[in-house]
Amino acid sequence: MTLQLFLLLAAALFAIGLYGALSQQSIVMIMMGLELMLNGVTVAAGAFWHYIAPTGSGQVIVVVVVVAMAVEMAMGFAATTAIFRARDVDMTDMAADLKR
Amino acid sequence: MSTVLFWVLAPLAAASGFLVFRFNSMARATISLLVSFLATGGLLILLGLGYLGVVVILMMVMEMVIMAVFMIAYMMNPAGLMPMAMYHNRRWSLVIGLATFVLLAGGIVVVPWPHRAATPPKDPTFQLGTALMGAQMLTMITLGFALFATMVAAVVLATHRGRYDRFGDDLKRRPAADPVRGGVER
Amino acid sequence: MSHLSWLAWLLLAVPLVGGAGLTVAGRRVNSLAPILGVAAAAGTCVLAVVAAGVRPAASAPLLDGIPAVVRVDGLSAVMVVTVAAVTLAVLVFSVGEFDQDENRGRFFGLMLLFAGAMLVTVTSTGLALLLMGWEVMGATSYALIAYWWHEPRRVAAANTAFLTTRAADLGLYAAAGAALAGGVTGLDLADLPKASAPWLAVATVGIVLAAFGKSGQLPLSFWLSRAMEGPSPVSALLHSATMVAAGAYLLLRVHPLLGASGWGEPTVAWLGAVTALVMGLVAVAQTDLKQLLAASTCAQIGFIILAAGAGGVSGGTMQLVAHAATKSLLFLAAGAWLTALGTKQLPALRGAARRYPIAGVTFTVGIVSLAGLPPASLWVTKDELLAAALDRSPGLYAVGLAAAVVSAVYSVKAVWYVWQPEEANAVAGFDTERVGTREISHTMRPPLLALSLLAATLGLLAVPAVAEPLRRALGVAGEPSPHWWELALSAGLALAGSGLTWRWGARPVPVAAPVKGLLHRWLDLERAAHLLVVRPTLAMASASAAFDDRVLDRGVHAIARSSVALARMTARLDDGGVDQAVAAVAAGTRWLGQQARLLQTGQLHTYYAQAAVLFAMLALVLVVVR
Amino acid sequence: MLTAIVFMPAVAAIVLLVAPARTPRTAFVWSWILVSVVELLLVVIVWVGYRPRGGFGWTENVAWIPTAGVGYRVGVDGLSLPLVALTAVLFVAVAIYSLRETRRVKSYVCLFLFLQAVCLGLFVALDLILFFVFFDLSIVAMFFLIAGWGHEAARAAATKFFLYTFLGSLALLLGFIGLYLAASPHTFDMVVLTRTDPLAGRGAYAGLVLFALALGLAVKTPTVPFHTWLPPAHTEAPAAGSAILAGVLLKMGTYGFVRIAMPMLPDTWRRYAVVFIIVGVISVIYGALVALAQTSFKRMIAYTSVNHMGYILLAVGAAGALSGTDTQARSLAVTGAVTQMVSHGLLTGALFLLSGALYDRGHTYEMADYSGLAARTPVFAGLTAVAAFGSLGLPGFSGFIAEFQIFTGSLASATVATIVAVVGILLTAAVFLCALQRIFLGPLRLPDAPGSARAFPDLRASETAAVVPLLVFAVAIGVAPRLLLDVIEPTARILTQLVAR
Amino acid sequence: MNERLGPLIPEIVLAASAVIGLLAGGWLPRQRQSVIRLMATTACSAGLVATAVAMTQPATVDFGTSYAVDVATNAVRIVVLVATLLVICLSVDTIDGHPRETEFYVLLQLAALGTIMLAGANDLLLAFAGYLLASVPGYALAGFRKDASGTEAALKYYLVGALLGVFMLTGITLLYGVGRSTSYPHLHASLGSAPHGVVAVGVIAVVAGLLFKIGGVPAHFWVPDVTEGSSTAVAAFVTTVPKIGGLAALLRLLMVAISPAAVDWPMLVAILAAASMTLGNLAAFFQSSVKRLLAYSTISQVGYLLMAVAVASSSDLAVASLLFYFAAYAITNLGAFAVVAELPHAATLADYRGLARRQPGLATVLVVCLLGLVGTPPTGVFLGKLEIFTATIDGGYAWLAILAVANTIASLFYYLRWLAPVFLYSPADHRVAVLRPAGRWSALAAYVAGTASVALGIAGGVILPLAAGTLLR
Repeated sequence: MTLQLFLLLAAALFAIGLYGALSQQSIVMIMMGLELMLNGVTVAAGAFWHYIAPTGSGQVIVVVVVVAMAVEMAMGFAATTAIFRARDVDMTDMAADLKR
Repeated sequence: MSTVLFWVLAPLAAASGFLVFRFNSMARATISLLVSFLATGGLLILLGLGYLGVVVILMMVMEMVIMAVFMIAYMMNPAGLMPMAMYHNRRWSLVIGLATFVLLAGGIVVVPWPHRAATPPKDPTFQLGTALMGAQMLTMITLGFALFATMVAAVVLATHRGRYDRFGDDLKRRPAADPVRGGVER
Repeated sequence: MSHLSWLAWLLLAVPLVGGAGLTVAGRRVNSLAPILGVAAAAGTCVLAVVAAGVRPAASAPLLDGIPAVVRVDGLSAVMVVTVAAVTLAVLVFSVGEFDQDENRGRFFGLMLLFAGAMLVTVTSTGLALLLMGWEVMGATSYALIAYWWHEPRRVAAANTAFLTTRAADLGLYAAAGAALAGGVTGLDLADLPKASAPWLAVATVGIVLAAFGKSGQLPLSFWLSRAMEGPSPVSALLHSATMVAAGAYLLLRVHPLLGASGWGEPTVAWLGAVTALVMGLVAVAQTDLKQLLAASTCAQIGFIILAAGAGGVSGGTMQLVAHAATKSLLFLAAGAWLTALGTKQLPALRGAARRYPIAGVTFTVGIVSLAGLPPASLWVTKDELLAAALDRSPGLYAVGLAAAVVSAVYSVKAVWYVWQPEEANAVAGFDTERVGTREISHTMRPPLLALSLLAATLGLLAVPAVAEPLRRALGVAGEPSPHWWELALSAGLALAGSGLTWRWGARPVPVAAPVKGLLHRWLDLERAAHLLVVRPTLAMASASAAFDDRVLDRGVHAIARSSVALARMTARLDDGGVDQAVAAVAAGTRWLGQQARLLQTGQLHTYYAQAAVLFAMLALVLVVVR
Repeated sequence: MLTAIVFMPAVAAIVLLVAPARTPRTAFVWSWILVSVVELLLVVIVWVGYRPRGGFGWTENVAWIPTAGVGYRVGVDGLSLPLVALTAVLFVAVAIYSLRETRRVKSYVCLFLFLQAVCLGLFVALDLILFFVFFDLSIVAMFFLIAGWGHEAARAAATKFFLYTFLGSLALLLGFIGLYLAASPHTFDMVVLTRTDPLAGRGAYAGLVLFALALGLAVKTPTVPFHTWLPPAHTEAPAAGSAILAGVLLKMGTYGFVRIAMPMLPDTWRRYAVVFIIVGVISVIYGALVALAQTSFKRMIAYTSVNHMGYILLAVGAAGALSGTDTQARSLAVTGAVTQMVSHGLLTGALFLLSGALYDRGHTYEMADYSGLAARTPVFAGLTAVAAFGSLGLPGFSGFIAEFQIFTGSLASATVATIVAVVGILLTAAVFLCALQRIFLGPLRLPDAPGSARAFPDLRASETAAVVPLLVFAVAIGVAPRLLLDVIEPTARILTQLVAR
Repeated sequence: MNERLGPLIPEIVLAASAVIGLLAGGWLPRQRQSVIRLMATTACSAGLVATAVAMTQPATVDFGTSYAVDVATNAVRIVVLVATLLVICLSVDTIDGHPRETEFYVLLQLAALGTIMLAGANDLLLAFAGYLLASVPGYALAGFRKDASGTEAALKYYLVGALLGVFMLTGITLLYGVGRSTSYPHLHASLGSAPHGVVAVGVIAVVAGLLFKIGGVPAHFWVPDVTEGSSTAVAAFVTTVPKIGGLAALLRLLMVAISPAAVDWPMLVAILAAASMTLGNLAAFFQSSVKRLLAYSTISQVGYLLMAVAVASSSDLAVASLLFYFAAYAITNLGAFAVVAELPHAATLADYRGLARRQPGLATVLVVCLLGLVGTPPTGVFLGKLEIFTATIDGGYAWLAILAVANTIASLFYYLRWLAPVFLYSPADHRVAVLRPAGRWSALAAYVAGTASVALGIAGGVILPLAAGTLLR
C-alpha cells in the first residue's frame, strides 16, 4: 500500500472517466464519466494528504470535489431537462445546430 | 488488514468504474458508478480520512438516487433497464483514455514523489474543521454562493413555469393555476 | 558683382515676362500680339545693346550655396546682342506669317520665352541657372515645333526634339552633381576646371553630351530634321541664334574645362569636324530646302564646336554670330517661299527667286555667305577658326577645309534651283505643305534685307581692328589669325566647289544609291535611336507594367489568398479538422483518417477530444521542455 | 496655435455633423472652404512667425499619457512647416474643387475636414504615438472616402489600400516601440529620441528597428515593391481624394524618413543607406517605365508618383552615405527631398484634380478614348500641359528645384545610382508628352461617337479656381525658391549633422 | 487570522444584492421587477465606489493568504462592474417584464461576483470556488431563452466547463501533492524543488480551467456556439466578463505561485497566445453571422491579452498593459455587442447594408468599436495594444509581437467585411424591418460604450497610472 498504488488507481479512474466522457452520446452518461474522473481526483487528494502533506487544505480539496460533483450533477440535469423540453433530445449528437 | 482492504477496494473501484460504460442499461451503469464511489469512500477511510469517507459515501448514495429518479422520469428509456448502446467515437475515446492512463501511470512510477513532511494529525476531522473555519473560510463561503447560484440556475433552466404562470403577473391569483392540482400553496 | 543689376534682370525679364503673359493670354490678344511681341523683342534688343556696352551683372541666392548669377561679359555680350537681334528680325518677319485665325498670342509669347530662355542661358555664370534656361528653351522649342498641334506628325516631331535634347541635357544634371562633388560649391562655370580628379571628367562628359544634343551634333542630329515640322520662323530662330547655338556657346564658354580635362579638346574638335563634314554631305543629299538648311546647320555648328575644341574661341564666336545672321536669313527666305508657294521641295522651287526677287536676292546673299564665298561673312569667320585648327593639327585643318568645300556644294545646289527658270507646270508642285498665299507680305521684307546686310558684312568682325578688342573681351587674346594664304585657299576651294556645283545642276550624282539614300535619310540616325533606345524602353515599360500587374500585385494577392485558404481550413477546424489531423498523426494510417472523417459533425465530443488531446500535448511539451 | 490649426477642422466637422440634414448642400462645401481658408491664414501666421533657425518653433508640450511616455507634443521646423503649408493649400484647392460634388455632401465634407485635421496633426506631431495616431487615422478617413465616393471597383481598392497601409502602420508601430524601449527613460518624445540617439551602437537591434520603420514608411510612400495598393486606390478614388492621397498622404511616408528614421537612427541609417538608394532608384526607373505603359490617364499619374517618391528616397539615402561628400551636398539632397514633397503635392494634386475633370466629362480615364481636346477645352488643355511640364521637372516649376537639388546633392555619394535616376526625368518627360499628345493634341475625338451631342465643356470656374492656385504656387517656388528654401535649409543642415553623428 | 470584511465590500455588496434580489423578486409583480434591476445597478455602482476607495488603500491580503486585494483585483472589480452595468443596460430592451427578469439580474450579479473572486483568489481552492461561481450562472444565462439554440448553447457551455473544471481540480490536486499547499505564496516557495513533470502537468491542468473562462485556444470551443446561441446581452456578458477574471487569475497564478524557473510558463502562454490569435482570426474570416464573427474575434483578442501574461515575469510593463487592455477591450467589445443588440433582426453582415444612412449614430459606434478592436487610434484598445506590444518586445517575445501584427491585419479584413456594407447605399425599401432598432436602452449602451472606448484612449494618461503596480505576493 503505497502512494504510487493509490495514484495508479486515481489515474485509472481518471482515464476511465475520460474515456466515458468522450465516448458516450447520452448527456447523463457523459456526466457519469466526469463524476468518475472526479472520483479519481478524490482518491489522489486523499493519498496526497496521507502520504505527502497532511494539511487542512488537502482535506478541503475532497470537500470541494464533492461540492463540485453536486453542482455539476445539478446543472447537468437542469441543462438536460431544458434541452429535452426544447427539442426532445438528450444526446449531444442531436444538439449540434451551432457549428462552424 | 489495510493492505487487504486496499487490494479489495481499489480493483473494485476501477472495475466497477469501467463497467459503467460497459453495461447496456442505464440503471446498471448507475449502480456500478455508485459501487465505484463507495469503494473510494472506503479507501478514504482507509487513508485515515474517516469523516470525508463517510461524507463521500452518503453524498454519492444521494446523488445516484437522484440520478436514477431522473433517468426514470425523463429519459427515453423509461425503466432505465432496456438495453442500449449509445457510443460515438469509441475507438478514439479508448485510445485517448488508454494513452492518458499510460502517460499518467508512467509519470506516477517515474516521478520521485516528495516525502511526507509531517505526520497526519490525530484528529483529521478537527484539522478539517480548522481549515474550513480558517484559511479556507472564504473558499467555503464562495462555494456556498456557488451552490446558491446552482439552485437559481438549475431552476431557471429546468422549470418552464414560474411564479407568474401560477399566480398571475401581479402574484394575486389564488389558487395557483397549476396543470396538476396540488402545487405548493403560498 | 551686382553692377547695374537692374539692367541685367530687366534684360531677362522683358522677354520672359512678356512671353509668359502673351502665351497665357493666347487668342484673347490675337490682334495685339504681333505688336506687343515685336515691341518686347525690340525692347530686348535695345537692352541687349546697352547691356553689351555697360556689362551689367546681378546675383541672387538660389540654392544652398549655389547663387544665381547673371553677368554680361565679353562672350555674353556678343551672344545677347545676336540673340536679341535675330529674335527681333524673326518676329517682325512672323507678323506676316500668321493670320488672325491662328493663336498669335501663343506664338509670339512662346518665341519671346524661347529667346528669353536663351538669354538666361548665355548670361548665366553658373551651371544651375544655365540649366534652367537651357531646359526651358528645350520645352518652348517643343511647344513651338508642335505649334500646329492638330497634325500628329508635327507633335511627334516636337516630342522627338524635346526628348532627344532632354536626353542630352541629363549630362548637365550629371555635370552639376559632379561639379559639386568635385568641390566647385557654387557651380560656377569658370571654376569648373578646378574640380577634383574623377569629377572633372564626369563634368566634362556631361557638358559635352548636353552641348552635342542641343547643337544637333552627331549622333544626335536627327531631331533637327524633325524640327523642320515647325513654322519657318521657328526654324529660323532655333537654327541660328538660339537652341543649336546654345550647345556651341556652352562649349565655347567652358573651353578651359575642355583643356583641363586633357582629352576634351581633341575629342570635341574632331567630333565637330566630322559633324561638319558628314552633315554637310547629308545636306548635299537633301531635296527639301528646309532639310538641306537644317543639315547645314549641324555642319556649320560643327565648325564652331571644332573651334571650341581647337582653342579658337574668338573664331568660333565670330562664326556663331555670322552663322546666326546667315542661317536666320536663309530660313526666313525659305519660309517666305513656303508661305507664298506652299512648298519647300527644291525641284518645285525652280524659279522661286525670279518670282519673288527680294527673297531671291537676299537668299542668294545668305547662300554666298554659307558657301564661304568671299567676301561674305562666313568665309572669314570660318578661316578664323580653321586657323586655330591648323595650329593644333593639320589633319583637323584638312577635314575642316573639306567640310568647307562641301558647304559650298550644298549652298550652291540650293541657290541653283531657285534661280532656274520656272517650269510650265510649276504650279503642280506648289501647295504640297500648305496652301500658299502667292505673296510675300511687306512685313517680311525688312528682316530679310537687314539680315542679308549682316550676313554680307559680319566678316568685318575678323578685321584686326575689330577682332583684337573682341578677343580681349573674350579673354582669349593671342589666338591665331589666318594667314593670307589660308584665306585665299579657302576662297579658292569654295569658288571651285561652287562653280562645279552650278555647272553640274540637277544631274544625278554618281554615287551608289544606298549611300545616297542613307545620306538623304540623315544617316538613319532616328531609326537607330528608335531601334536602340525607344523600342527597348517601350518594351521594358510594357514588361514592367505586366510584371507590376501580374507578378507584384498577384504576389500580394497570393499571400492574401493563401491566408484565406488557411482561414477556410480553420473555419472548419471546429468541426474536427484538428481532431482529424491529430487522429491521423496519432494513428498514422489512412483508414483511421477516414474513420475520423465521420467525426466531422461539429459536435461536443469532438470538442472534448480536441481539448483533451491538445492539453495533453501541451503538457507533454511543457514536461519535456525545461 | 498649432493646436488650433489641427483641431479647428475637426471641430468644424463635428459642428457640421449636427447641422440639420436639410441644409443646402453647397452650404457644407462653402463652410469647408471657409474653414480651410482660415486654416491657410493661420498657417501663414505660423510661417511668418517661425523664427528659430532650423529648430522647432511654435512648440506645445502637454503631458498626455505620462506613464506610457506619450505626450501631446507639437511644433514645426523646416521639415514640417512646408508640408503643413502644402496641406493647407491643397485642402483649400480640394474644397473649392468639391463645389461640384453632389453625393452625400454632408458626410463627404465632414470626412474631409476630419482628414484635414489628421494630416495637419501628423506633420506637427513631435511625439511618435501622436504621429502614429494621425498616421492611422489618415488611413481610416481615406478608406471611407475611397469606399464611399469612389468609382466602380472602389470597395475592393479601398480594402486593399486599408489592409496594405495598415500593415505598414503596424510595422511602423513596432519600430516606434523599439525606439521607445531603447530610450532611457522610456519615451516617445521625438525631440528627446533625436537628441539622445538611443540606439547608437545597438547593431542588430537597431537594424531591426530601422527595418520595421522603413517597411512601414515604404508602404505608405510607396516605393517599389510595396506600391501595388497605389494604382487601384488612385484609380478608384474620387478626384479630390486622389489629390489628397497623392498630395498629402504619400508625404507622410517620406516625411517619416526625414523626421524619424534618419535622425533617430543615424548610424544605422548610414549603414543601410545604400539599400534606400537602391530602392529609390528602382522606384524611379520602374515607376516611370510602368507609367509609360499605362493607358489610363489616372493610373499613369499614380505611377509617376512612385517615380517621384523614388527621388526622395534616393536623396535621403544619399544623405546618409557619407563617402566622399561634404555637408553642402547632403544638405542639398535633404532640402531637395523636402522640396520634392511639396512640389509633388502641388503638381500631382493639380493633375489628379484635372483627371477628375476629365472623368466628369468623358466618364473614362482611358487616354485612347480622347484626342485633340485642346480644340474643345483650351483652358483644360493648357492647365494640364502646365501641370505636366511642371511634373516632368521643367525649370520654372518647383519640380526642377527639387530634382536638381536631389541630383546635385546625391551624385557625390551615390554616383551610379544618381546617374541612373537622372534617366528617370527623361522617362517622365516621355510619359507626359505621350499623354498630352494622346489626349489633347491631334484631331478632335471624344468618347462615344465623335461629334455626338455629349456636352464637353471647358473647365468650370470652381475647377479652374481649384487648380490654378496650385500651379501658381508651383511656379512661385520654381521662380523664387528662396521663399521655401529659406525655411527648409537650416533644418536640413541640422538633419545632416544629426545623421553624421 | 485576518478575516476582515472591510476590503471585501464590493464583493459583499454584490452577494447581498443577489440574495436579497432573489428573495424580493418573489414578491414583486411581473412589471415591477425593475426594482431588482435598480438594486443590481445600485449594487454595482456601490461596488465601484467601494473599489475606488480601496484603490487609495495599500494592497492587502485577506482571509489568511487566500484573497489578495491589489491592483489587479481592483482593476478586475472595476471592469467587471462597469461591464455588468453595461450588460444590464443593453439587456433592458429584451428582458424588461420577462417572467424571470429577477433571476436574470441575480445570475448576472452572481457571475460577476464569481469572476471577481476568481481574480482575487490567492489560493487554488478559492480560485476553483470562484470558477464554479462564475461558471454556473453563465450556463443558465446561456440557456435563458430556453429555445432550441439557447439550450444547446447552455448544454455545450456546461459540458465544456464541466470537463475543464475537472481538469482544473486535477491540476489543483497535483500541485497540492507536490507543493504541499494550495496557497500561492507557499507554492512559490515549495514548487521550486518539486518534481518538474508533475508541476508541469498540474500547471497545464489548472491553466486549462482558466482558459475555459478566458475562452482561449484550446478551450475556446464553447465561445462561438454560446455567442451565437444565446441572447445578445448574454453573449456580450459571457465573452467579456469571465475573460477578465480568468486572465487576472491566470496572471496571479503564474506570477505569484509559479516561478518561470520551475516551469517555463512564459513559453506555454506565448504558444497559447499565438494559437488563440491565429485561430480566432482565421476562423472569423468568412463568418457571415455577426455574432459568430464577434465570437471568433474575442478568441483572437484573447491571444493579444495572453501576450501580456507571457511576458509578465520579464517585463515591468506587462501587468499594467494587461489590465488596461482588458478594460479597453471589455468596453469596446460590449459596444459592438450593444450595436448588435440594438439591431436584433440583423443577423448577418449583409443585413447591415445601409446602416449608416438609417442609423448614423449606431454606424459611428460600430466603426469606432470595430476599428477599435483592430487597434486604430485613438481608441482605448489602441493604447492597450501599444502597451502590450511594448511589453512583449520588452519581454523578449518580438516574434509574438510580429505575429500579432500579422493577425491584426488579418482581423482588419473581416471587420472591413462588416463595415463595408454599412456604408453602402441601400434602396429606400431595403428591409426596413431588418434594421429596426430594439429600443433605447441598447442604443444608450452602445453610445456609452463607444464614447468610453474613445475616451479611454484619449484619457489614457489618467487611467493608465491606475493600472500601474505589481501583484501582491
